[in-house]
Formats: sequence, C-alpha cells, structure tokens
Amino acid sequence: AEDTIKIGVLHSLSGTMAISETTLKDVMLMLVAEQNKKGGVLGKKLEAVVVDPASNWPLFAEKARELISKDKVAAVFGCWTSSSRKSVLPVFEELNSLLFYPVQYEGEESSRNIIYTGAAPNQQAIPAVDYLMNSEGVQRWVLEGTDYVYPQTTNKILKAYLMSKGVKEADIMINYTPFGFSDWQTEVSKIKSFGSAGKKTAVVSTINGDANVPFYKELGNQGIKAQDIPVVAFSVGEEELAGIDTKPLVGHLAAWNYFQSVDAPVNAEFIKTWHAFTKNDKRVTNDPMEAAYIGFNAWVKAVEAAGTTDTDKVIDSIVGVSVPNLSGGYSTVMPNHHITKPVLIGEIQANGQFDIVQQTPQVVGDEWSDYLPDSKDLISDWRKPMSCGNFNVKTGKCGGKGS
Amino acid sequence: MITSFFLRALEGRIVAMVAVLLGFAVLVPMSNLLLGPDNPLHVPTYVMSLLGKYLCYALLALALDLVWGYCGILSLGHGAFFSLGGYAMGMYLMRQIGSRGVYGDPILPDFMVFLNWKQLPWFWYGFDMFWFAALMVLVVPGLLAFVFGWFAFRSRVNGVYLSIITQAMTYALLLAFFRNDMGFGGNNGLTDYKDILGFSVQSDGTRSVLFALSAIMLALCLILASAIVRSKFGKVLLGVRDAESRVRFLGFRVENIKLFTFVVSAMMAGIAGALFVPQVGIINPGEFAPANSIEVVIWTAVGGRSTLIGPIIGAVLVNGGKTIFTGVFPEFWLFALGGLFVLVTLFLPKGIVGTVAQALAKRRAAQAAETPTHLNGKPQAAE
Amino acid sequence: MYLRPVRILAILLGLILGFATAASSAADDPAALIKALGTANFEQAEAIIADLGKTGDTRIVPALEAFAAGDLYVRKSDSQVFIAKAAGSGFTLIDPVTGASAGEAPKSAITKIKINNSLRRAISSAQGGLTLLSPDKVVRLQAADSVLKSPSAENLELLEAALAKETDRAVKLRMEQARAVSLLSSDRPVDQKRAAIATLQSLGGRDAIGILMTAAPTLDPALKGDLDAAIKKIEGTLALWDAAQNIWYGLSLGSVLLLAAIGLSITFGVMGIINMAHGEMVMLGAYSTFVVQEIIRTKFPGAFDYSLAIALPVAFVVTGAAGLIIERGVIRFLYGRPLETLLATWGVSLVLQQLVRSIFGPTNREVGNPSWMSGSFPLGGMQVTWNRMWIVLFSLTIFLGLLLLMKRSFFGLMMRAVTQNRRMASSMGIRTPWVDAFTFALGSGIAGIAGVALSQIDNVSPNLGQSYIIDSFMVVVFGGVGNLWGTLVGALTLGVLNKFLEPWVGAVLGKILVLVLIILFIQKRPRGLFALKGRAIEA
Amino acid sequence: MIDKTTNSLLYLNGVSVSFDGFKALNSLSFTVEPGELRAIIGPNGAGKTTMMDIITGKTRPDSGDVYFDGGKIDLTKKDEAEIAQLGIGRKFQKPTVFESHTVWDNLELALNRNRGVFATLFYRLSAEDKNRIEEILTTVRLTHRRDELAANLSHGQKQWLEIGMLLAQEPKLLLVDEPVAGMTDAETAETAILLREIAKTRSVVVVEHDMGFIRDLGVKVTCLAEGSVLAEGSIDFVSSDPKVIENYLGR
Amino acid sequence: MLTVNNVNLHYGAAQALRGVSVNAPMGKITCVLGRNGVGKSSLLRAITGQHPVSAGTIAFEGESLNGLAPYNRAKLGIGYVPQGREIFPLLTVQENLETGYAPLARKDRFIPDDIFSLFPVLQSMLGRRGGDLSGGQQQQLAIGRAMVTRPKVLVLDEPTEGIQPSIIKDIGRAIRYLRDSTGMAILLVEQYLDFCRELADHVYIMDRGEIVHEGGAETLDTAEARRHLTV
Ligand SMILES: Nc1ncnc2c1ncn2[C@@H]1O[C@H](COP(=O)(O)OP(=O)(O)OP(=O)(O)O)[C@@H](O)[C@H]1O
Ligand SMILES: Nc1ncnc2c1ncn2[C@@H]1O[C@H](COP(=O)(O)OP(=O)(O)OP(=O)(O)O)[C@@H](O)[C@H]1O
Ligand SMILES: NC(N)=O
Ligand SMILES: [Mg+2]
Ligand SMILES: [Mg+2]
Repeated sequence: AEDTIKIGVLHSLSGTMAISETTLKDVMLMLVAEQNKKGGVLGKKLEAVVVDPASNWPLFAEKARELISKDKVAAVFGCWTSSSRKSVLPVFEELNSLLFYPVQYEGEESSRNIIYTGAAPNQQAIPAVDYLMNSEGVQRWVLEGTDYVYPQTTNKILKAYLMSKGVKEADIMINYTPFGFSDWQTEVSKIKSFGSAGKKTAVVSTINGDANVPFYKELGNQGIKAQDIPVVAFSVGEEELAGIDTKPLVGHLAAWNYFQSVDAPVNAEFIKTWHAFTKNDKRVTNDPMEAAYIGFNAWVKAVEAAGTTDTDKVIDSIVGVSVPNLSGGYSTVMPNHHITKPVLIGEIQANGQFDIVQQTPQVVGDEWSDYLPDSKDLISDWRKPMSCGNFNVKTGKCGGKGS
Repeated sequence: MITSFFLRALEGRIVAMVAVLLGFAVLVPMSNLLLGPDNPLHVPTYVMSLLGKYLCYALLALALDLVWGYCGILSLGHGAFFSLGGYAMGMYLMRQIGSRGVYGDPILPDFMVFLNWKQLPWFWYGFDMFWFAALMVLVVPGLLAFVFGWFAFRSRVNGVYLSIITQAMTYALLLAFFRNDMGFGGNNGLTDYKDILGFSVQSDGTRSVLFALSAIMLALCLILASAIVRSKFGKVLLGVRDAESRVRFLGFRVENIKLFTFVVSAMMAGIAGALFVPQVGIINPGEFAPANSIEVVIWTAVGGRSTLIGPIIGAVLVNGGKTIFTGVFPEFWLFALGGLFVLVTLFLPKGIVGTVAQALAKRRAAQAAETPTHLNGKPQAAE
Repeated sequence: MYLRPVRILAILLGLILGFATAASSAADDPAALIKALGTANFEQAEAIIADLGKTGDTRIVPALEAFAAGDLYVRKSDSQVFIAKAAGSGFTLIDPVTGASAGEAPKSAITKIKINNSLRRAISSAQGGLTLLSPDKVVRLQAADSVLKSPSAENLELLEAALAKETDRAVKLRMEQARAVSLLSSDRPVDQKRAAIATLQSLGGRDAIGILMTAAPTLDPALKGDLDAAIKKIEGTLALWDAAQNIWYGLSLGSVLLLAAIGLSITFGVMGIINMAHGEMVMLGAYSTFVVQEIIRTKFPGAFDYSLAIALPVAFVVTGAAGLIIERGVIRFLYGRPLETLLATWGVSLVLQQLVRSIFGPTNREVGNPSWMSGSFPLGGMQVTWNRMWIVLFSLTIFLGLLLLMKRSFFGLMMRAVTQNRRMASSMGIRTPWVDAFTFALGSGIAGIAGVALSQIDNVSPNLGQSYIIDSFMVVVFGGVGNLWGTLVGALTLGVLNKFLEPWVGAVLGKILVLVLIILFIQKRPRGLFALKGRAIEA
Repeated sequence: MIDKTTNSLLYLNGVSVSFDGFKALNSLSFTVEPGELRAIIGPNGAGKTTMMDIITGKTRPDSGDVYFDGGKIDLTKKDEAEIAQLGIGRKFQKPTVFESHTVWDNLELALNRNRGVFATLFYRLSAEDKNRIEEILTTVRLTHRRDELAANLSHGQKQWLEIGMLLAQEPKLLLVDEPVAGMTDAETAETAILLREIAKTRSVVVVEHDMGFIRDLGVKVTCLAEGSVLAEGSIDFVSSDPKVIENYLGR
Repeated sequence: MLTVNNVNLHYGAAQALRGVSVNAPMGKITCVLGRNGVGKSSLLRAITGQHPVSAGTIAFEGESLNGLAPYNRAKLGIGYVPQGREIFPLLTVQENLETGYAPLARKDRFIPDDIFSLFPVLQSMLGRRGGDLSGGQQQQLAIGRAMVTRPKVLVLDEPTEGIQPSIIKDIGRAIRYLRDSTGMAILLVEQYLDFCRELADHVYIMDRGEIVHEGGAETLDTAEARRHLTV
C-alpha cells in the first residue's frame, strides 16, 4: 500500500550460508518491528520483504532485481559473502538502489550504491595483529585461511604489514584449506611444528564458516592451548562458538567491532529486545548483527534527513550520518561509504562468550588498503563534487567509474 | 543429405516447441521495448532477464537429456561444461571493461591488480576478441568433454562409475576455480561487466537481444538434438542406452557414438553458459558445484527424460517455481520444492511430458481397442 | 654447590626489590599482593604474579588457580579481592588466601578480574614453582610440566630441592627434564649445560626442539655444536614418526569416510538406490546425539560421559525409523527405476534439511565430547587424539558387524537376493516388502550412528549431510559398488592418499589431485577397486 | 602353423581360458571352413558359449590362436565392434534385442551399412533396405508385429527377432547359440530349414542341445566337453561315441 | 489340487489370457503346451502371483490365491521354476539354494539330499556364483532351488530349454520322482513334445491366450492337437 515503505531483506535462508545469514534476517525483522513501534519512518510504516537467495550467487542477483524492480523496495539489507555482494553490485548500480552490507570483507571496493557497515581489513585484521605483537610478544605467524578471496586478500595485506614491522618472511607461514574442510589433523600438527621454533607463535585465522568447529576441536584435542599458540580469528563470533564446547579454547582470540559481552547500556537493551523478539533468551548476538543495526539506523536517519526514500537523496544525506553503535559510541558513515567503529579484541571464555581484552578508539574503514601497491594511492569520496569510488591521489583522476 | 537430416527433426511436438520459442524470441523483447510500463502486456526487464536465465537452464537441461535420456550417460557434471562456457564469455566481458575497472588498468582485470599480478596470464590472451571468445565457448567445453570422454568411453566406464567421475570432474574444477591462483577471480568470480560488442550489458536493448538469442539458440539446439535423435544414429543411441554390448556386436563403435554425443552435448551446455553470464551478470565457481549439476538432472527428470522438450519444460517450471517460492514463502520453499520432486516421481513417473504423452497414447489405444485385438494377431499399441 | 648461598641471597634480593616495586603493599605479603591484583592492569598483574610465585607461600595456589579459571573478582565497594563461585543468582565469596568463606555478593557488586594469555603463562609458571613440593604426585607432575614449559633460572634451586626429595620415577624424570630446561637459561657451567642438552635430547619431540631453539641465542658458543647435533637427532626421529603420524592421519580420515559411506554402501551399494538423502540420515543421527545430550545436560548431568553410548541406539532407531518411513512412503514405488530414486531422495533431502532447520534453527548446535573422547595420548613419537582413536575403532567395528550380517546371517542373504531379483525372491517365499523396508532402514540406521560419531568432530548443522554426500558416493564407487570390502579399502585408501598429498601440495591441491586420481583410476578399473566380476555383471 | 589356417574361415588352436582358476576352455582347437554349417553340442558348461565369447572378442583367451578369414586376421587383437564389422555375427543364448525399439528398428539397426558416426547420422532408409527388412520380417514371421516394441515380444519371438537381426547383418560367419530353445517342434524344424538356407551363402556355427534339430541340420557335429573337443564327425558317428553318450546324451 | 478358473490377464491394454481354466491335481503331472507367445508363461505368472489377473479365480486345495503376494503363495507351497531361470547372479550356488529357506520353519532349513543326487553338478559348484554358471547348470540350479522350499505344487516353465539331453532325461526322472515320492502336483509348461508325451498325465494346449485342447498325454498325437502346435 501507499502508506508503507518497503525494504528488502536479502539473506540466504537455505543452503550453506543459511547458518550465518538467517540470524541477520531475524535482526532485520526485529529492527523493522521496533522502528514501527516508534512510528515508522517519515510517518509511514516499514514493511520488510524477505526473500531467500538460497546461497546461490546468480540467485542473489535475480532476487535483488526482483526486490528493486518488482517490490520497489527503498533499500535492501543483505548479503554475507563477498561473492554475493559482487553478484548484486551491478544490479544495484544499474537500478540505482541502495544496499547495506553488514559483514567484514576484504575491502578493495567502494560503490556509490552500497554502504559497507562491516569491517574493512584495517578495522579488524591489523589491530588484531598489533595486539598479538604488542601484548603477547608474538614473533612468528601462521596465516591460516580458507582458500578464497577474503582470506587471500587479508593475508596479502597482513603479510605486507608484518614485513613492514620487521617480521622475516621465514617467520610467516600461509596455509589454505578448501571450504568446509573438516580434517584438520595435518594442518594443526603443521602449526604445532611451526610453533616449536623457539619463538612465540600465533595463528591468524581467516577460516570461514563451518570449517571452524572441527578446527577448534582439533586444536583442543591436540592440546594446543591459547597460552602456547594463541589463535586470533576474524570469522568466529558468538554464533559459531555456540556450536562448540569452548572450555579447551579459553584464551583464543577474535577481533571484531562488537561482542555480546560489551558492557554498555545500549547493548544490554539490544540484547533484551533480541531475546524478547526471538522468544529465546539463549540466542546470542554478534558483530554482523551490530553492523546490520548500525546500517538500518543510519538509513533511517538519512531518510529522515532527506525527507524521502529516493536513492539519490538518501545517498547524499547519508554521508556524515552518525548513529549509536552497540559498544557505547557512535558510528559515522564516511564519504567512502564505510563506517567508523572501534576494534575489539576478545578472548574466548568457557561460556562461549568473549572477554574483551582490548578496545581501540574509532577506526575509519579503509576501503583501499594502504598495504597493497595498487590501492595505496586510491581513495573514495562519494560526496559531490568528487563523487568517485576510486580516486587516484597521485594522478588526480577518478579511476574509471563514478565521474 | 543435411536438409533431410534436419527436416526429419521437425516432428509435431518439436515444431510446436520451436514455434513457441521463436514466438517468445520476438514477442517478449517487443513488449519490453515497445509497450509502456503501464501496459498490461508489458514484460518488465527483470522478468525478461529471468526468462532469459530460464532459457539458458533449459538449454543446459536439453544438453543433458541428449546424453542421459538417449545415450544412458547420467552426467552429474554437466554444470562444468556450462560453467566453462560461462567463464569463456565472462573472460571476454572482463576484457571489455578495459580501463574502466576500479584500478583503471587497461589490461588486467581488477582482481588481478589487487592480488598484485603483473601481467595477464597466457590463457587470458585472445579473449578481448569476441570471435575468439565465442569459439572458446564451444572449444573449451567440447575439448574437456572430448578428452574426458575419450578415456572414459574407451575404458568402458559405465553407469554410476561414469556418473561419479563426472561429478569428481566438476568438483575438482570447483575447487580449482576457487583458488585465486588459478587466475579466474577466485570465489568472487568474474562480474561487473560493462558491455558486450560495444553495447551496454545493462541496456534494455541488449537484454532483449540476449533474450531473443537465448530463445533462438535453444530452438536451434532443439532442432539439432531432435535431428540427431530421429536419425539412425539416434536409434543406435537408444540401443547403447539399453543394451550396449549388443550394439557392439552389431559392429558399432560404441565409444565413438558416446563421444560424439557427449561432445555435442557439452558444447550445447557451453553455449547455455555463455548466454547465461551476460544476462545474470556473474560467473563464479559456485556454478561448478556438484549440486547444481544434480539439479539439472532433476529438471530433466521432472520434465520428462528422453523427450527433448521435457527438459525444457522441466527447467522452466522448476526454476520458475524456485523464483516464486523463494519470494513468496522464503522460509518454507524447500518443503514445497522437495515435496514437488517426490510427488513428481511418484505420480508422474515419466516426468510431465512423458506422462502426458503416455496418457494420450493410452487414449488412442483405448479408442483402437473398441475393435477387440488379439495379442498374437494384429499389432498392438505400445505399452 | 658453592653457589647456593649466593643464589639464596639473590632470591632474597629479588624479594626485597619486589617489595620495593609493589606500590602499595609488602612484597612478601600474599594478601596484599592479591589485593593489588584488583586494580592492576595486565602488565602490573604479570609482575604481581611473579612476586606471588616468589613468596613460596603455597596457600595462594587456590587463588592462582581461580585467577586462571576466571574466578577471581574484586568487590566494587572496597576493592577487596575474592574467589567467587556462582551460587544461585549471586556469588559466594571466598578469601583468596585463607580459603575462608566471606559471605555472598550479588553479581552487580563484584567485577571479574581480567586475564589474558600472558597472565595465564605467568600463573602457570608461578604455580609450577609453588607446587613442586606438593604431597600429591599428580600435582607435582603438573608442576614439573609447567616449569618445563616456562623455563626460568629462578626455578632451578626449587627444582633441585624437589628432585632431591622426589621418589616417584615418572615425576623425577619430568623434573630432571624441567631442570635441564631451566639450567640452559641459567649461568651454570658449560658441562652441566651439555648434560642438560643430552637430557633434552632424550626428551625428544617438537617441544624439546622448541626449548633448545629458545635457548640457542643466549647459549655459550662452545655448546652450539652439541645443540645442533641434539636438534638434528631429534628431528631425525621425528621424521620417522611423521611418516607414521601421516599414516595414522590417513587412516583416521579414512575411517571418517568409511563411517560416512558405510550406510550408503547398503542403500546404494546393495539396494541400488541413488540415495541423495543419505547425508541427511547422518545429520539426523548427529541431531539425535544433540537431543540426547541436551536431555542429559538438563536432567542427569552426571551421566554425560555415557551420552554417546545412549545416543548410539537412539540415533539408530530414529534414523532407522526415518528410513523405514521413506522406504514405505516413497522408495518402494521406485524399484526397478533406480534413476528416479535420485529425484525422489533429492526431494526428501531438501525437506529433511529444511525440517531440521525449522526445528533446531539454522545454526550449529553444540554436541560435547565426553572426557574419554577429549585430548590425546602419546604413542611413541606421535600424538594420538582420543576422538580419532575411538572413531577408527568404532568404524571398523561397524564394518565388521555389517559384514557378518550381510554374509553370515539369513537376513543378509535375503537382502542380497531381494536386491538382485525382487520378483524371483518373492516367489522363493521371501517377504520382499519387509526385506526392502528393513534393508533401507538398516542402511539409514547405520548412517545415523555414523552421525553420532561425526558429531564429535564436525559441525552439527542442517548442512552436515551435504558435506559428506559427495565423498560418500565417491568412496562407494571407488571401492566398487556392492562390495563392502571395497568400501573399506576405498575409504582407507582415499584417506591415506589425501593425507600424504596434503603436506606435500597443500590441502586444496591435495583434494583436487585425489579427485583427478580417482578419475584416472576408474579408467584402469572401470568397476572400482573391488570390482564384482563374472558373467552376470558383464552381460 | 599359420599355413594350416590358410583356407579355413575360422581357426582356433590351443585356446585356453580360465575364470578364477576354473578352466572353461582347455586347449581347444577347432576350424570352420567357408560356407560350412557346423553344429556344436556338448554338456552344459562344456565351454560352448565361452568359445563364442572368445571368437567375438568378448573374452580374451589366456593362450592360443584365433584367426579369421584364412589366417589373415588375428581376432585376439580386435575388439567386439571390429570383429562384428569383419563379418562375424552372433546370437546370444539369452535373447538380447533392443527392447525399447520396435521390431522394425531392431532390424534397421542391424542392417549391414556403414556404421560410422556421421554415416548413421545422415542415413536414409532406401527402398532397397526397406525391402530387405520386409524380407527378413517374413522370414522370421514377425511381419505382423513390426511396429511393436521388442520388449513386448514373448521369449520365442525374441529368439526369432535376434535371428533376423543376424540375417540383416549379412555376416560371413554366424554364431548361433541355442536358437531353438523355447520353440515348438514345428518352429524348430522351420529354423533348421532357415539355417540351412543361410549356410548356402555363408558359414554358420550352431550350438544346440536339441538332437532332433541337429539331426535335421544334417551336418558335421562337434562335441565339446570340459573345454575341448570330445568327438567330431557326422551326427550318427558322434552320437554313437560312448564318451559322448556317457557325457552328454545319457542312456 | 491347483485350480485355475476362467482367468483373464492383461499387460496394459493387451490381453494375454482369456478365460483360461486349468486343473493340476496332486500326484499328477499336468502339462501345458503351445507355440511362442500364446500365454503359457503368463498363466504361470498368474498362478505364482507375479502378475495380477484381471478376472477369474486361482485356488489351491480350495483356498483362493487371488490377491496373495508371491511370497505368501510360496508359503502355501507353490514352487516356481521360471523361464529364463532367474538365478540370483551374485549369490553362490549354495546361497541360491538357501534362499528357499524363507518360507520354512527353522528345523526344515536344510538342503534335501535329493537335490544333489538329482543334480550332482550343483554339489561340485556350491561355491561358484550363480551368474557364472552355464545356461544348463543354471536350469538345474533353478529346479533345485524350488525344491528347497518343499513345494506342494511345482510350477515349471520350459525346464528343458537349453539343457543337454542326458540331463533332460535326469530332469524327467526328477519330476517323476517328485510326483511319486511326495505326491506333489506338477504343472509343466513345455514346447518339447516328446518330453511331455513321456511325462504328462494330462495335457492342455494353448493358443492365442486360450485353452484349445485338453486330454490325456496320448491325445497329443491327434490331428487336432497337432494343428495347434504347428506354425
Ligand atoms: N565369467 C565366468 N566366471 C566364472 N566361471 C565362468 C565364467 N564364464 C563361464 N564360466 C564357467 O565356464 C564353464 C563353461 O561355460 P559356458 O557357458 O561356456 O558353457 P556352455 O557350454 O555354453 O554350457 P550351456 O550348454 O549350459 O550353455 C561353466 O562351467 C561356467 O560356469
Ligand atoms: N511384460 C509384458 N508386457 C507386455 N506384453 C507382454 C509381456 N510379457 C508377455 N507379453 C505378451 O503376452 C503374450 C504372451 O506371452 P507369454 O510370455 O505368456 O508367452 P509364452 O506362451 O510363454 O511364449 P514363449 O513360449 O515364447 O515363452 C505375448 O504376445 C507377449 O508378447
Ligand atoms: N566478506 C566475506 N567474509 O566473505
Ligand atoms: Mg551356453
Ligand atoms: Mg514363455
């Protein structure tokens, strides 16, 4: 009807990614319900249009098109993997709509039609490595990842970063395993022997999804304790831990921009609402949920500022919008369509939660990594008059699109 | 000789289907381009690209039916040929981006730039030319099918053993293409295309042409498949399916027969993939997933194996169902789809087309039976 | 020996210095030190722990343990530090030094003292020093272990004192090794260090190499040769054990493949049903385990170690029943049309996945490992994890059981007869519907108990089945359809092959290579490893 | 050795084959001359079918020579299709026809025409071929069921159809394994006439247990037992051989 | 006695039996003859329950068999030797014989010695896979297998097909022996006239799905019988 504003929810509810994405669909429904309790947006009620792209990348593109063209949604909240985002990106640009992407990713992208509320590598990976280097005196590094673009890129950045800090090439080992890998015996014993070179060793894990559970089980069983070789992970949050007995894992780390254990009133409130909404006080919260929360609120605020849901106007008004995040501060949408957030390092606890051992001040998401040779000169600024996603500061030219 | 070969293809059902397809090829783009959005007959662009996608899947299913329905080769790896065709087209589209990529490199695609590749790998050469890419759409899947089939058919790998090694093939390719080091963009694949032969891939005009091309290609491949099936060669194929060793003892080289069919089918799948990619805008290793290939088998079975038009109908119906179900009841659609598959097997054992054909045949038989027949006397209606 | 007084002096000096640095308390007063923990940051806390260790006061061991376990809290009102244990909605407080009860406090009144990995290391080192003389043999062994892991010259005296009193051989050996470790970083004479290197060489293993490498930079150049020789020696033995380890890994991966495939070797191998829902049967087995454990957790927490023993029959019955329903409801209409079973079971698998997703949610559910499934034990120079060990034994047991059933029992004979010629079997008086149903149920049930085992090493999620289905078919086909031995040998071969390729070319390429090798192998043996031979097949 | 083969159409010498240690053929030697009709008898399990498997390339011998066409062609080096194209046709003991094809199509497929991929793709049924098929249909008495699927034929009818397919193949040598099994006496007699007719233009080897039929054929008979030749000669000669009576005919 | 009364049988729309009535009394050998495709095997399929009848009744000792599954008929004592043998190809000879245990009580689960004395070749090949046997060996196995179930009615579909003469004689002796020693009813479908003539107590001739002749074995030589058997 005319008196509602539709928004699209584009998360896989079946297939391999359902395990992660379904929760985000629930969060979106909750946020919409909450917003409607507050009277909606621009005096109209919000209506969430949920579809299931079924972990299938072409289907993501198809569903995005359907949401925008057929359902005429004002904005879409969705995607998890970078492949799905890459698949829908041209659709959003072609049909000039807006996507809020809530998951940490490898960076190297900035689209006028996407707001990236998850972490860029500098908002997660680099601070985590800093922590290990400074607080734990780590000198030797295992970069263990699933063989796909996010880990490969992140590890490329990390390797450059570590070497810039004086770590020798021989003290870095990079391993990749396939998706859904489940037999970690060899890899873990490889880590063990790499770690017995007399230098403090740590593992930086970009292992994706389901492969983490068997990985941590194997670590526990082979007796690798956090005190000996700590593992810091970028894809393991409260939801992933809910499937593991974490007692043998106490002390292993994760770097995120949010943990459920964050001690802030706004977080307590959020968790309460979440439990009430899901009617289950055991449901955990996690970082992508916070990113979805930030993205949604930023959109609401930008729409109210623009006074319309028109994409162009919202894109103009959203830069600079600042909304509370769940760690007690504010996150601001930057001109590069990434946001500011603090980086939190947490240690796994026996109860499956994280204990925050370090928190940085707000970090601006850096879409073009300073540690990759071809990106270091690029910046992105979607404000007029530059309005460019890949401006080369050396040549002073907008790299290709935008204009 | 050639004409008679093709003329033979044009039997009732096939003609009807070809006519429908050609009608679609003309009418859908026309209504999209010429009728205003408010016209009730207007086909919106997204519906057109959706239909275009279905047609590509239909072509893939048709290709599978040729080897499975008529030659008894249950390929669980046809997605591989589809994907390779798609990648060949994707590589062309990537090279068309030129310096409009985010890093502005005139030669290297973006994913190579940020992974710090210094020069284009050799296998990317030539893909800046359309004719070359178009050739590769046929050659790459065809060659893979040829090499694979050459060994497998010569070694007389049969039945499930063949099925499983085709699955192993597509699975191995899946893993390989996931690797960034392969040089095909890793799991993100190839995407964000700009234009094809100078036309923007996103313009309605280009989409219309691509749609029409999909329909026409499908029609052509249907005629070709029908011509093959209805030739003596087609009868030999059925023989191979039902009693392979008998065919051998009649003096036919079973391995060549299979190889030819397999390669033709792989090329059709490649064409399907090539048409698919510019319409959906992405090709990535997910297309190699074994489950995708199994789904193709399912479409074929739902529509009716060994009927040629069955797979087309099956692919369109199942995918159409998916589109609708994933939008209308996103949380429960698997129940609907899974239930549909079970029901089809139980109640339409020969698939939709096969069952309808059977029912028609039965009615004809019943009419014929008005005059009582003797089994051991006059000819009987089939089954 | 003559050095001893000097060392004691040094320790005393250290204590005094510690006293001087500890800002607000006496350095030898454990209570004050512990109180200081309440307000210290990570670095300060580390220093305090070291001081606590030096007090030699064994009363503080419980406090250290509590700290490591995250049970040390500071009371907001007066900054007093307590060991706190959750009791009802609040906590009971215990004095960290005396162990006396100190009343209760609500959750809001106390704050947990944070701990990180560096602190944990400091604690275990301090703890080690303090408990070397414990009357409990196990504690002493642990103490020696932790000293061994965090060597420091300071522990040397303590170790030697403890060694002099030690009577237990195992503990003594460990203490000697610990002493050797600590000695390397001390300023003892060269020949003592040389002996220490020899001791460490006899310890062997990765850990020894690690210790020696750590010591290397500060070591007397004269000992360099000994050190390198020792490392080389250890590495030599390790190389041999590595090969053994690889075989073990291969067998254990193989046994997982076997477990996943063995049910399929019945439903597919024997019955000829292209059973795409096989993976979901495995998944149902895993979820049965989850449910059993949930019930045990809430109702009979003490019985957790028996949870798997209970889950096995439950999973068998649950998945067997599911199989029975599927067979009676769908598959029985499809005999003689094997390819259509693919379509129907694919549909069934979609429905089951979504059903589980709807009931249990899309995320992983936690299935715990009983204590006997956790950890590892050393076997010569390799480390064998218990869960893998049990899974290998379990899968072989199932295999043998099934083999006996198939080959030796009348039911097995009926099963084979029915699947080879259903019509004729019926005319021989075999109740074919009954045999079909129970054969499928058996295959499903076995998949279910495989799920119990796999829940111990993998995710319990709705996708569990999907991740095994391809491998399972690969194994059954590679081994030779319809041959149980083929499934066994196929699974183990693929497992070992995979694990030999993995260290060599990496996990991803390794997996690709295995697939390519399977394709090539099938060219050589088009009917799998253990091909059924004979006229009936070739015709 | 080879010289001995020069004029025989089929020449087997010292052929042995064993399965899992069981010797199915034991140094079997056997020749067929051009234009000869030869009957083979022998106890069940004597190796008659196995011998045909060897000749048609289905089974490889463990040792021994198999030559065709006057010793020109070594059959052990050829595969089934090549052997069939050389002109050796075979009817199986268990009738095997293409069940999902009509009777007519079964014959059309068997017709001796170029069997290459492209030749079959562009093949058109000529009037000559049509007549040939009609002719065969009449011969095997299946004209009235020409459009019926082969699956719907009775056992005996399938036997006839398979013989028809063999005729369509126009081979130089026909190997016929138990053609009259499941036929009535009258049909059996018909079949004997048919085979004799065929043998006028080509060589035929018939395996049968029906002694009446063998007698009707009236040709040289070879009796195999335990994988080698037990007796050879006219039917009367062979059937009076005590070893043959002992092993085969019974008292 | 096995009674088949006025039975019709259809394959889809095609009718293979039309009003067929046949009796097979206990202790007698009843023979059914007819050309190819006249419905002999179909009759046996109707009796064994492998194909449903569309009209008529089939009864054994007064008990109706209609609607019973084949395995229940086997339990009632109907033993079947099908055309084409239908050996379980991957089971050994021994196992093939043992499949006959299914309808038996536990104490009866052994292989009667008669079988091996009738078909000694089976004894020597107990360990070989059924599918590897030669055609004739398989035929013997099929008869032996049916005997394991201790049938009261033995239904044989062209048991002489592909069998060497001496064994045909053996089979003939076996059938007679079975009739005489156990008093079972034997229903024999044959095309081999001499064999029938020698064994049968009573014969039926079928043509085009119908019984066209009935009488003693001697009536086979009448012109009327001959007419139905010639081409
Ligand atoms: N693949 C095989 N494996 C094992 N044994 C085999 C195989 N093929 C044949 N045999 C054995 O070889 C022997 C010869 O079999 P063959 O079929 O050639 O006999 P035959 O003379 O044709 O008999 P029949 O007259 O009964 O058809 C038989 O004993 C048979 O069991
Ligand atoms: N499964 C079937 N489907 C359709 N028609 C069939 C089927 N089986 C047999 N028929 C037809 O039914 C008729 C009777 O067949 P049946 O097998 O009973 O003949 P028969 O007398 O046993 O012949 P034969 O002596 O050749 O074995 C034949 O015309 C045959 O073509
Ligand atoms: N963006 C990711 N984690 O793929
Ligand atoms: Mg034979
Ligand atoms: Mg018959």
